[in-house]
Amino acid sequence: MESTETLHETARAGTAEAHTGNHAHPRYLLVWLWLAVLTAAEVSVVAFTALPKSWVVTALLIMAIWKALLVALYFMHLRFEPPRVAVLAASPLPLAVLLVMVVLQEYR
Amino acid sequence: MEAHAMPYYGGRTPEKGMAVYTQKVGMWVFLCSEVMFFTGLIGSYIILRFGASEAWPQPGEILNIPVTAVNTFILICSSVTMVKAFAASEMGDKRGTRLYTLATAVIGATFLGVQVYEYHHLLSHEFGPWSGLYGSTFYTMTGFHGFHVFCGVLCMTWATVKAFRGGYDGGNYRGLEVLGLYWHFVDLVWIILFTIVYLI
Amino acid sequence: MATIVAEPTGIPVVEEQHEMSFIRRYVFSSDHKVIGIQFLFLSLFFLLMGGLLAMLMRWQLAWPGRPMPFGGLFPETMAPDGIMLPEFYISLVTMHGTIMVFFAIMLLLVGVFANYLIPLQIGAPDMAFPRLNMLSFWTAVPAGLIALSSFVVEGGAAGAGWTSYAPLSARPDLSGVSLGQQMWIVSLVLLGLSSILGSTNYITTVINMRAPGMTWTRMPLTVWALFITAILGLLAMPVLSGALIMLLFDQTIGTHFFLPESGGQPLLWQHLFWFFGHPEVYILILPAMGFVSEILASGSRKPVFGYKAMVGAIVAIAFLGFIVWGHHMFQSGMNPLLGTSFMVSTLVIAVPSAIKTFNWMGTMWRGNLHFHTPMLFAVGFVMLFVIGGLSGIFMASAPFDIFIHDTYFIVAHIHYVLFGGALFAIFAAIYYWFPKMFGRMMNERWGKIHFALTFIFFNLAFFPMHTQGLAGMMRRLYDTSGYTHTADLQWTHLLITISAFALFATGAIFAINFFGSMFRGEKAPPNPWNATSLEWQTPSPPKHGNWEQAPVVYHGPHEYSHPDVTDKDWLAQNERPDIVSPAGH
Amino acid sequence: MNWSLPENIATYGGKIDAVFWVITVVTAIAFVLVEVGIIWFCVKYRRREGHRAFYTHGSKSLEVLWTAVPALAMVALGFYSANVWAQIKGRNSAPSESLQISVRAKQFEWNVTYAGADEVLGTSDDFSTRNQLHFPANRPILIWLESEDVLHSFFIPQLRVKQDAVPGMTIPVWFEATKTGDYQIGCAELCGLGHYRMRARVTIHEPAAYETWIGEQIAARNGTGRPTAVAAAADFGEVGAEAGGHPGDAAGHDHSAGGM
Repeated sequence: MESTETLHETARAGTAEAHTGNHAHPRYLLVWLWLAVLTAAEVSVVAFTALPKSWVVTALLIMAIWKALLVALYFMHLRFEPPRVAVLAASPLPLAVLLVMVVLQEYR
Repeated sequence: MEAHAMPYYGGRTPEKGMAVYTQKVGMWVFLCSEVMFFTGLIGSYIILRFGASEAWPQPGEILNIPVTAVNTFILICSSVTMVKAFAASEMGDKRGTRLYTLATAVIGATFLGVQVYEYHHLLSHEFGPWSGLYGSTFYTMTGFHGFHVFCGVLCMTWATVKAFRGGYDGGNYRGLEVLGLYWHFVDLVWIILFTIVYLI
Repeated sequence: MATIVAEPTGIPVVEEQHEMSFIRRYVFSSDHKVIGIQFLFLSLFFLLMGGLLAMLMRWQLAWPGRPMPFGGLFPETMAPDGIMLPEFYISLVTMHGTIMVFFAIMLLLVGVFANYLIPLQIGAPDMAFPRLNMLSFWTAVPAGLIALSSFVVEGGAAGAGWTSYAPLSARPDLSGVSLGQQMWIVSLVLLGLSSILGSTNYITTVINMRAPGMTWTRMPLTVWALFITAILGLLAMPVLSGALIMLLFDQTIGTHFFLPESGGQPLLWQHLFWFFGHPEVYILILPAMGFVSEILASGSRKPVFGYKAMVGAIVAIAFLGFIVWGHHMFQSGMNPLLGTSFMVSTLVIAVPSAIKTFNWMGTMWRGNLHFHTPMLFAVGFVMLFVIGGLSGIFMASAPFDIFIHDTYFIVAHIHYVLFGGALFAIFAAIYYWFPKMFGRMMNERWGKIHFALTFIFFNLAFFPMHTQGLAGMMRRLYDTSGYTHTADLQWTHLLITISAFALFATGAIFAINFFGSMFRGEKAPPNPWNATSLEWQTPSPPKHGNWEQAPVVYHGPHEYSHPDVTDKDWLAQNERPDIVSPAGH
Repeated sequence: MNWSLPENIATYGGKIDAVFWVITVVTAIAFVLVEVGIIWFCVKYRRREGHRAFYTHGSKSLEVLWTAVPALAMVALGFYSANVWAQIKGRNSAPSESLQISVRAKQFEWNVTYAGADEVLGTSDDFSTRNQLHFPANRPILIWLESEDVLHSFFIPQLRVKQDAVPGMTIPVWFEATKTGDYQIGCAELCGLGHYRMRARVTIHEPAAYETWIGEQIAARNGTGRPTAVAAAADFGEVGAEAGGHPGDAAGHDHSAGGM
């Protein structure tokens, strides 16, 4: 079994990028700091501001997407992958949005 | 059969595949499926909430936001240690690999611990999955996220043992990178869940 | 299979075979070919089970209230004195659908042939993740066993239809089934897991494991179909899993997702189910289309007519498959405006289906048609799929669907697509790839008899259901005789039941041929059909690791009767790099 | 013996049946084209020794043709159907002067509530019947469809009407009958073990006869104090006549319905 694996390994090596050090590691601690600050900002928007609900929701959604993007782009290093990986990663999102938006039409 | 001098796949040009190694492609494909799984759960939450006839509880009315905010921070920290473990392995830093892998497993388990505490607290205050749509959706979504973290912690425990045995030394970083993709994905889902379940 | 004996080839692929125990080689094997054959036995078993359930239903419909033959074997809770109870009938309806859709057709199309064919046809030594593949099979086995064993638990098997519409499926107090319904849910969650693992594997394999020269436009249509099917499964199955879990929680821990009493939405179940369910329908037909395209080309000795249009049609059907789910819900109380948009997107699907049908005809046009058994079944597929496809247009039109929704017209349609379509293609594929799998040919004469009888009895059994449906006969009725408007149609039930019994009996011819040929069949050459794709350029059956040397691909997938090849009428994908094939890029 | 759709007694039934016939013609053309073509090819191009197949990878113009023609046909059919759909099931398609009746389905019976003399639902003169629906011909009827427990589906084949009843929703269903007579409501959505016997009698009266029937019901209700529902039940089905009934459904298997 292992030998088949090894064989695949060589196969993969052939297809893989030039390997180690294909991208400089970004400053993960900076990303971490951003995530922490955004989380704090989210909680503060809910706890300490008296903005209208719709504004709060919009702000929260923007910050959530921002955080999600930080994780996807840096921690999951989509920024440093070939674009087709990002396409693969994003491919189910239109379906997800479609499902929710269509079913929400039931309430119209 | 053609007797060709070509080794397996050796002559392949990258543009025919994903141009990344197979385990990573596999994990991304699997994560696509996970996106749809959480779409089912989160989507149902959004739909049920829009159609709810009774008023939805205000943020903080039932759930404890400060505790969960801290827990969110804990999970974010575990993502950083995860990515640090991968970076350490890739750069050949043996000590860093072991330390960060262990830290990720421990911090992940801490997150689960806080969640168990939260469940216990809520259940003792008569807020369970039977408590209307709010309870139904809350427990199902956070429960299945917790289940994913649990699976991740199991994998990380296994990875920690492997790391301490030198399994990720010598530039053998792929296992950690692929596991990391899963781990960060679960973190990403929590970021969404925290916002829409606890804050909105 | 029995000949996977390692010869010293100098390639590490087969090195460890000597030490592999029987269990590692045949039971917990990670070889995609063994797993494919394991799936074949498993799914044929479930095909038999699903068929048996159908026979019981047909008995009741033809002779309502008459004791069944061997009826005494059933316990009091199913059929006292051999007379079927309504609750048992509904369990039969439910489990016939569930087993056929999930455990027979889907496993036959995807479990068997995706596993067996993808690595062979793209020139890979195995799947990308062989052990994950094994896990996928060994998740499907308990899933099926749980589904079957639910018949014997208290309350019987699930009784809310294969669609398990809430709230009936979520309320044991109303359906009378609690444990059976939960086992149904658990079974499908497990099968979904198996399917997701499998799909991940197939997709990754096709993306990253193709042999040198195997570009996207040189992939056989079977691989294309299975690849797109895997994408459908990957993205649709998890939605079902999520919905199933919510349904399970509604039953067991008191949540309210689909129960209206506390604000739950019964229609949400239908949306989630059909968001999965319609892609699922295409999971059940796209691979069949792939097999048929390939077998028609091989049988007609011609390249597939309009290869790129065929690929485009597969992709289009898959894409559209995700945006048409609402056509199952026209009469469900869904917003009628949604009905309009779903109707338009549904009708558009007729276009890629028409492209495929006409291209199949184009493939046969001016060919040199060899009517071996696989070819007969493939032609039969096209003839019957056309009927199933055209009858689909009736229910795609929302206003006429008002009348035929939930009537036997729907039953006729689904059987023309899933039996006349998918199962005919499966038979074609089994006859076609059997020599590769087992190294022996299936008997041709019995194959042709099997085809002729299946074709005749299939049409006799299912065509009259169109008439029943147009007369307004509702489906899933234990006894249809209480309705005045269809009271004079009882004889059609009789005709259908007798034909269905004959159809089921015809299966015995196949079974005997299948198992007999496995041991006694004529030895198969590596390429009995003179076919072009890579799996035929390796011994029958192929060795562990498939290739001694990596195949290098120079031609398109279906290069038959190429004018530059004069000594034979086919050009294998990996031979004669000196010849340029126009479509092969 | 009916080989096609049952008798149509609905004002909009003709439109639905027209859709059926249009689709039948379109699909019949495609059906004959394909099946005859395949059989012809099978005979004409069957294997002959020494013969070689014509080598081609397709034809652009042919493929464009058989993409465009079905596409046009389907778009046309889509617009045509959408128009009929909106007239029958559109949100505001029910005529405003409709007679309103409430139908509440439950396992395994149809409970009908009539508005009484004032023709307004929800007032004190409302009365209910079980498993029987009465309404006048030549007047639009608007049914408010509800369900108590699980999904059911309200189906009257001759009226070309079918609509699921969903617990938690009140769904409007309208139709107008063109003639009087006795028909049946069937349940078309699997609703449990008694699904097959969830039927009700439909009686379509002349408008005047309907008024009389309403009057009788109100009188019966006020005069004798005998609840109409019970009267109705005795009238139809409820007496578990067991003429050759099946085991397991001794309760309420209405064979009287079969004899109508």
